[in-house]
Amino acid sequence: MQKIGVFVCHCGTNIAATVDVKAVAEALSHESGVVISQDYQYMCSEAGQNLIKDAIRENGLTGVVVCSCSPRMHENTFRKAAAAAGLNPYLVEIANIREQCSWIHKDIATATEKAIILGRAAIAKVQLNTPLTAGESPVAKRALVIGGGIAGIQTALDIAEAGFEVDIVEKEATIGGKMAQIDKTFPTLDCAACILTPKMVEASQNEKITIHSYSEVSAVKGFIGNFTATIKKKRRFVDETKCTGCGACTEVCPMQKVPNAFNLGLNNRGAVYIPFAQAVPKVATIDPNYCLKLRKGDVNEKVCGKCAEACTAGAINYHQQDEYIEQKYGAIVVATGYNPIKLDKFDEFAYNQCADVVTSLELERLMNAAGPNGGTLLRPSDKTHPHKIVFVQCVGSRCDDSKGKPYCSKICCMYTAKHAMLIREKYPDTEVYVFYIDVRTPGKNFDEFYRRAVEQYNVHYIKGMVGKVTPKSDGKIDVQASDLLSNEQLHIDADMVVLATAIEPDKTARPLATMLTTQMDTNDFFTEAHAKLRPVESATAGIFLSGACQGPKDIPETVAQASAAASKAIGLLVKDSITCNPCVAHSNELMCNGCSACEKVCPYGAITYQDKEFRTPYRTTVMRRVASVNPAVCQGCGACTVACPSGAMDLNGFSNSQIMAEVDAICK
Amino acid sequence: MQEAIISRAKQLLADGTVNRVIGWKRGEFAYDITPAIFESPEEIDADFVYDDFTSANVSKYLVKESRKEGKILAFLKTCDTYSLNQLTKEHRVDRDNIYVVGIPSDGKLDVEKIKAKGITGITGVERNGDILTVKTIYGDETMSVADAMSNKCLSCKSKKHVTYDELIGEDGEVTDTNRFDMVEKLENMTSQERYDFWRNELSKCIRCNACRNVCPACTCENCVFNNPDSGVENKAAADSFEENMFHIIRAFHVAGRCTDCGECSRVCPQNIPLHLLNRKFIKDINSLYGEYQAGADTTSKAPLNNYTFDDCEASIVHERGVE
Amino acid sequence: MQVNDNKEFQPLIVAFCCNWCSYAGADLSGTNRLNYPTNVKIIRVPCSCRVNPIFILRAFQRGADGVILCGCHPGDCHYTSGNYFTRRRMTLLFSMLDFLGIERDRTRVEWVSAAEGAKFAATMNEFTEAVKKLGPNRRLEDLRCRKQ
Amino acid sequence: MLKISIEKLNGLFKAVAEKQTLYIPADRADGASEYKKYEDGMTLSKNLNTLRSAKDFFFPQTENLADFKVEGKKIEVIDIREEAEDFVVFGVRACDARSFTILDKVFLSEPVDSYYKNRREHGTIVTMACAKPAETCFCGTFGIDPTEPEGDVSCWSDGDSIFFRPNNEKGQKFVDSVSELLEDGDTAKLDETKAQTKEIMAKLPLANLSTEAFGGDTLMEHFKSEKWAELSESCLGCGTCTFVCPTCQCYDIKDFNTGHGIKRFRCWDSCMYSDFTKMAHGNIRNSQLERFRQRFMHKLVYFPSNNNGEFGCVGCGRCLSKCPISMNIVKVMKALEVK
Repeated sequence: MQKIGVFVCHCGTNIAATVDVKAVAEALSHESGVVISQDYQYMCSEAGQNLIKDAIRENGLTGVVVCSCSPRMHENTFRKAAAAAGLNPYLVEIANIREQCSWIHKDIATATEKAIILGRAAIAKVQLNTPLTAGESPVAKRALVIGGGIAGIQTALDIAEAGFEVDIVEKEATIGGKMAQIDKTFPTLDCAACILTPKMVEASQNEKITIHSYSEVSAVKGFIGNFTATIKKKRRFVDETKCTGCGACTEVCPMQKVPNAFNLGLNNRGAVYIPFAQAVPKVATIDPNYCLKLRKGDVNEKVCGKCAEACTAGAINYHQQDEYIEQKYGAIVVATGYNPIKLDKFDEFAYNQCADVVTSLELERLMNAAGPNGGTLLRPSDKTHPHKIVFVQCVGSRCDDSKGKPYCSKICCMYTAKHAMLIREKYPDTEVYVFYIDVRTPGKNFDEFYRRAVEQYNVHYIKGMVGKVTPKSDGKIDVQASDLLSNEQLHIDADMVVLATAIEPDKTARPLATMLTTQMDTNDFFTEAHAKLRPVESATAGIFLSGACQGPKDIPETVAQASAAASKAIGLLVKDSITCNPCVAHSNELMCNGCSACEKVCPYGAITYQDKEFRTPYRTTVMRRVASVNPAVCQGCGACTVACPSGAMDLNGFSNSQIMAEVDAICK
Repeated sequence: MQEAIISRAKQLLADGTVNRVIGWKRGEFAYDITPAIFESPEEIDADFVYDDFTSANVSKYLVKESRKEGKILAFLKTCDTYSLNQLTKEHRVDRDNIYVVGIPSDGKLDVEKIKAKGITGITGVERNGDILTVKTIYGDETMSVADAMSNKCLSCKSKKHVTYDELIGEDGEVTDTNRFDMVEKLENMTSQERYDFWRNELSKCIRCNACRNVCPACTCENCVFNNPDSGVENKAAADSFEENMFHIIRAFHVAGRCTDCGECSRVCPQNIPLHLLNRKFIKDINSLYGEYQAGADTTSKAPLNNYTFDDCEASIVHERGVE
Repeated sequence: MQVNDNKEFQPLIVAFCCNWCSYAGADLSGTNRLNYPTNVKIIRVPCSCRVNPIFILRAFQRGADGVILCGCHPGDCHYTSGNYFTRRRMTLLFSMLDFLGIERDRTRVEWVSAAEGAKFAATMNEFTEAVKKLGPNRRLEDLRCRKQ
Repeated sequence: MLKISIEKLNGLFKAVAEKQTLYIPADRADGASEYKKYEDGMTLSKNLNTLRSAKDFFFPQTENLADFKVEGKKIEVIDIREEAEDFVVFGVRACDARSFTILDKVFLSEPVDSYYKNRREHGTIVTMACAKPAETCFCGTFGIDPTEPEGDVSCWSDGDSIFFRPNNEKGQKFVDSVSELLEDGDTAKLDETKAQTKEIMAKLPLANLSTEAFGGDTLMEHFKSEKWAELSESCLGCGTCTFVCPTCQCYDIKDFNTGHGIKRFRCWDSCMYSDFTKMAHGNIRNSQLERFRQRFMHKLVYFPSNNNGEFGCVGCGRCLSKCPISMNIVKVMKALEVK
């Protein structure tokens, strides 16, 4: 006889506000097999778990149903609690009445009714649960870090420091990411390159770290502890092992009209290039879209070839092909970073019409000593010194329409204060205006920094939005704005306009998320397993999040999260094995036809056949071919269970009868 | 033909190639022929028959027979060889224990079709070219052979034997038939018309399991519909749903495996055109995933155990045909 | 009873969701407070390929008016290939149901990733509306299970 | 004898159908005939017999026996039995008419099957003599005269008219209810028809089939016969013979959980099925040979041995034409009678 305990969680008001939890507990207490049905404020709390443990011990429960948040959240918590009280952890089922009920419904009556039905389905299922014992699976002692910005570099360094192999996959020709493009960092105004490049070098020199630059992750298979990633090393037409990074090729390249991506197109470079002087790896790359020879299509034709002639190391290889590397990993850290959004939809700022309207990141390059103007701030249009600069905040951030992003990009207030301050410091004759909605400066020494800009450097902060930016024929730019405090319409004749452009996750993040089966929010930021308690893990086991791919962050926050992600990954890698999922397929030999249908659909090769002797009535025997499943290899997808016409194949934890019992309970 | 088959059977028994023969045994009337196993030349001489009514597909018996001691000789018509191939592919028969002699068939007659003409008291049948003379206790009746031809033979898909150890007679070619005409006709009906058509047909079902038990693809050790633990055990259709359930799932379980031998419709005591369900799957598979003939070989991957990255989405069902 | 008669028809929708993508997608629509009707009841399966046609028919038998199957996008299956098998199986099954005259809009397959909370909610809203239009399932129901 | 001209038969059907449900053999699109509820415009099939027998009206393939209402942990039994409505089955042949003698022995002896009894009491069987028997007919083997059918009312056709003779009170009531449509008629032509039919009967291929070798006292001899192996080896184990048989009466009782209650129903079972007689300890008949033997032994040996020599077969010939592999009781009898 089944003795089932039902535990309904209020989750504070998360559930209780829309679901009458007492009514749910009451209704479920009448279900057949249920001997105890209780509700509690927070089932996942220690007191809540103790409630379950005590009920198991006192009532000799044979099954537990917790009506609470998603099983993806606390299934493990409750399984552990059950195990602690001596009940097999797989005799616990969760009815998801939060994410899939209270949070999506508003009407208490219908939400309560639905919660009761979901509870019934879980009770129906748990009646058919069987005790399962988990096996173990080994952990590959190697981590993959996707993205080679400051987040990826820091994570890789920390993991390597702990003694594990790490591979960094970076899609650009060099690691360094956005931080390498930044001039100075707030609030200390130290030079970004001076603190970043030593870390880049450290990464390249660390024996445990392998850097795959100009590469992409093209496929990921497997599961925690046992991922297999395919890394596509894009052909750069330069043999990395031979190239010394001398730069001779870049000087002889006759095709010098390639927009310099590192400088955001503010100047040009050659078709063969090294992104910047401190690039890691310091290896040249040929851009086949511009290279005179590669553009031809047939590399054997006698065209150009000057770089190959100039290269004394013989590193230029026009015949190079993409290379694919397959590698096993125990953990994966995503550090794909961010990009400023495209401003095509913001015509009012004339970004596309006027060269002197620039983004903040472009301004970083314009002011950088290694930038296009050697560190002298000049207007991109006529290379003259700007005397009046207008900064526009929240361009595309905090947007309530589809043009921009609904969120605050977080870093703009601070870097604009930095820019304003740096300009006023270096060019005291230049007037600086900043138009803002709010100035947000939470952070250590942040508000002090902003106040310095206003008070010490006399930057004109004006609360109000810029309505229109119009380039004028005299080269000036008319900035039309409103001052909300004095309620005046303003026209400023500016020489330059700087747009604090919203940032968004890198475009490669979404395909990567689907490859990794990780969650993303509507803005394509990766979703953490728990917003407060598991901020650096994804909900998919073994995948960790580092840096701005999870949300807008400044450098210190990014580095903090990078190290946190590293420590989580290390925590996984130090284990020799992890407990595997006991919810695997099994074949009932008495019903098996030996037809091989299951084997054909098994993605893991977990099914084998053997001829086995079976007793038949009247003391006779018969040899039959039957399937058997290797539980260590099976991952429990269940493809075989449907391919099997006789129903000999079934899946632990999700058996035919369990799923049908759920169907029945829901349709009751 | 019968003589040639009998003499070859006796030779193969005599030279020890096989120790028994599976074929057909004559009955009380001209048409009630039973598949049978013959172990001696005397039995063969006495009862072996191969004529216009020997339409039963004997390949399914080989599931059991090929596991017995000694080799068995099986005379297989073209359609039967597809069934055997499919069984071989699914490891349901031990092909090495079977000696297959492919025999030709120019179409079998269906006594039900003769009876449907109102002809009764049948004592004998003579086929002269296109004309069939039916002898009855009420006198002779004539009809065209085509009208008496078994439905499964009217839409014969192939005259080519796909597996055999030797052939009697000439081998033919895969034929281009109109076997999907009726499926197409149904597809072109409205949803309500299709529903009415099938309700009318399937409501006749008496759940006798003849279709399943004769089907060479239905060889499960334990059918889900017999297994109380499967949750879908279904001994009788207590509701129209159960009629649908049985036939949908049965057709689904043999989808991509059904060779279209037509036995299900032949044996249905209620004359339900069950083969149309299987043909619907075959037609869909052919048009969505490329031409596929189950049983044509023993190595290809069954369409439902296979996929391509750019398979159509299930929504294709919504996009085509009439509503 | 009178009240019931005037009430709008509320279909029962059973949604099979794969654990890795679609169930997470459903969770996400909850996390983001994206509404969809209470008509939809989700059953968690490890992979869309775990869903046996029998389960779908059974849901209809027991009183479901619509059944939707959600899985990872093709190419993104947690188990690499599960949803490809699902796609073929369900295409053929739905085609057969259509062939038998069962309304096409009662069944659906939708690929919803863990990141597509909004798509999940939108899909469920749309599907519920489509089934609502069809009215109660009568062609594939078991009269014995009809609620009095 | 009372008669009605064939042209007026539909008028009679109409009159009957106005008062109670009337089932008559009607043609289907596929040429076969089956009993259908009479509706205006329907005509009587000319086929010899219906695909399924009249047994279905008294012992339907599935039948609800009781309901259980389940509420939480409480179960309540609901007796769903109610008085059946009156109905008439018209055109039952002599063989099928005899099947009720057999079925009554099973269902009306103690303990009485109240479901069957209820329908028997409310159903009137109107039989119709055969004029053109088929090659598969062998009712004569079991002492049935197709020209003298039993039933509550017996009918004959002489080609022009249908003659009616009530055989009991229920039959009389039926004839009385349509008496204004009937007239007295001369049976001279009818007697001639009967004689012709009898002549044909003697010429049927199975006319000489005899039950002599069977009956209760042959039990062990037949049970141990070596011929069962050969006879049963082609049997598919389907239930066709059982389900078209007018005398097979085995059933299974099952519970169906509707989600809001339990329906206990019975449905026909077949001794040819592999799970027939499956019990907690297993199955007592594990091979198709045993199952096959059971079916024929029951009809030819066990039943007569328990029922004063009455055989469990009426020779309707349905299994002869419907068995997918054409194995049937005639072949079994012929094989077993050879010593």
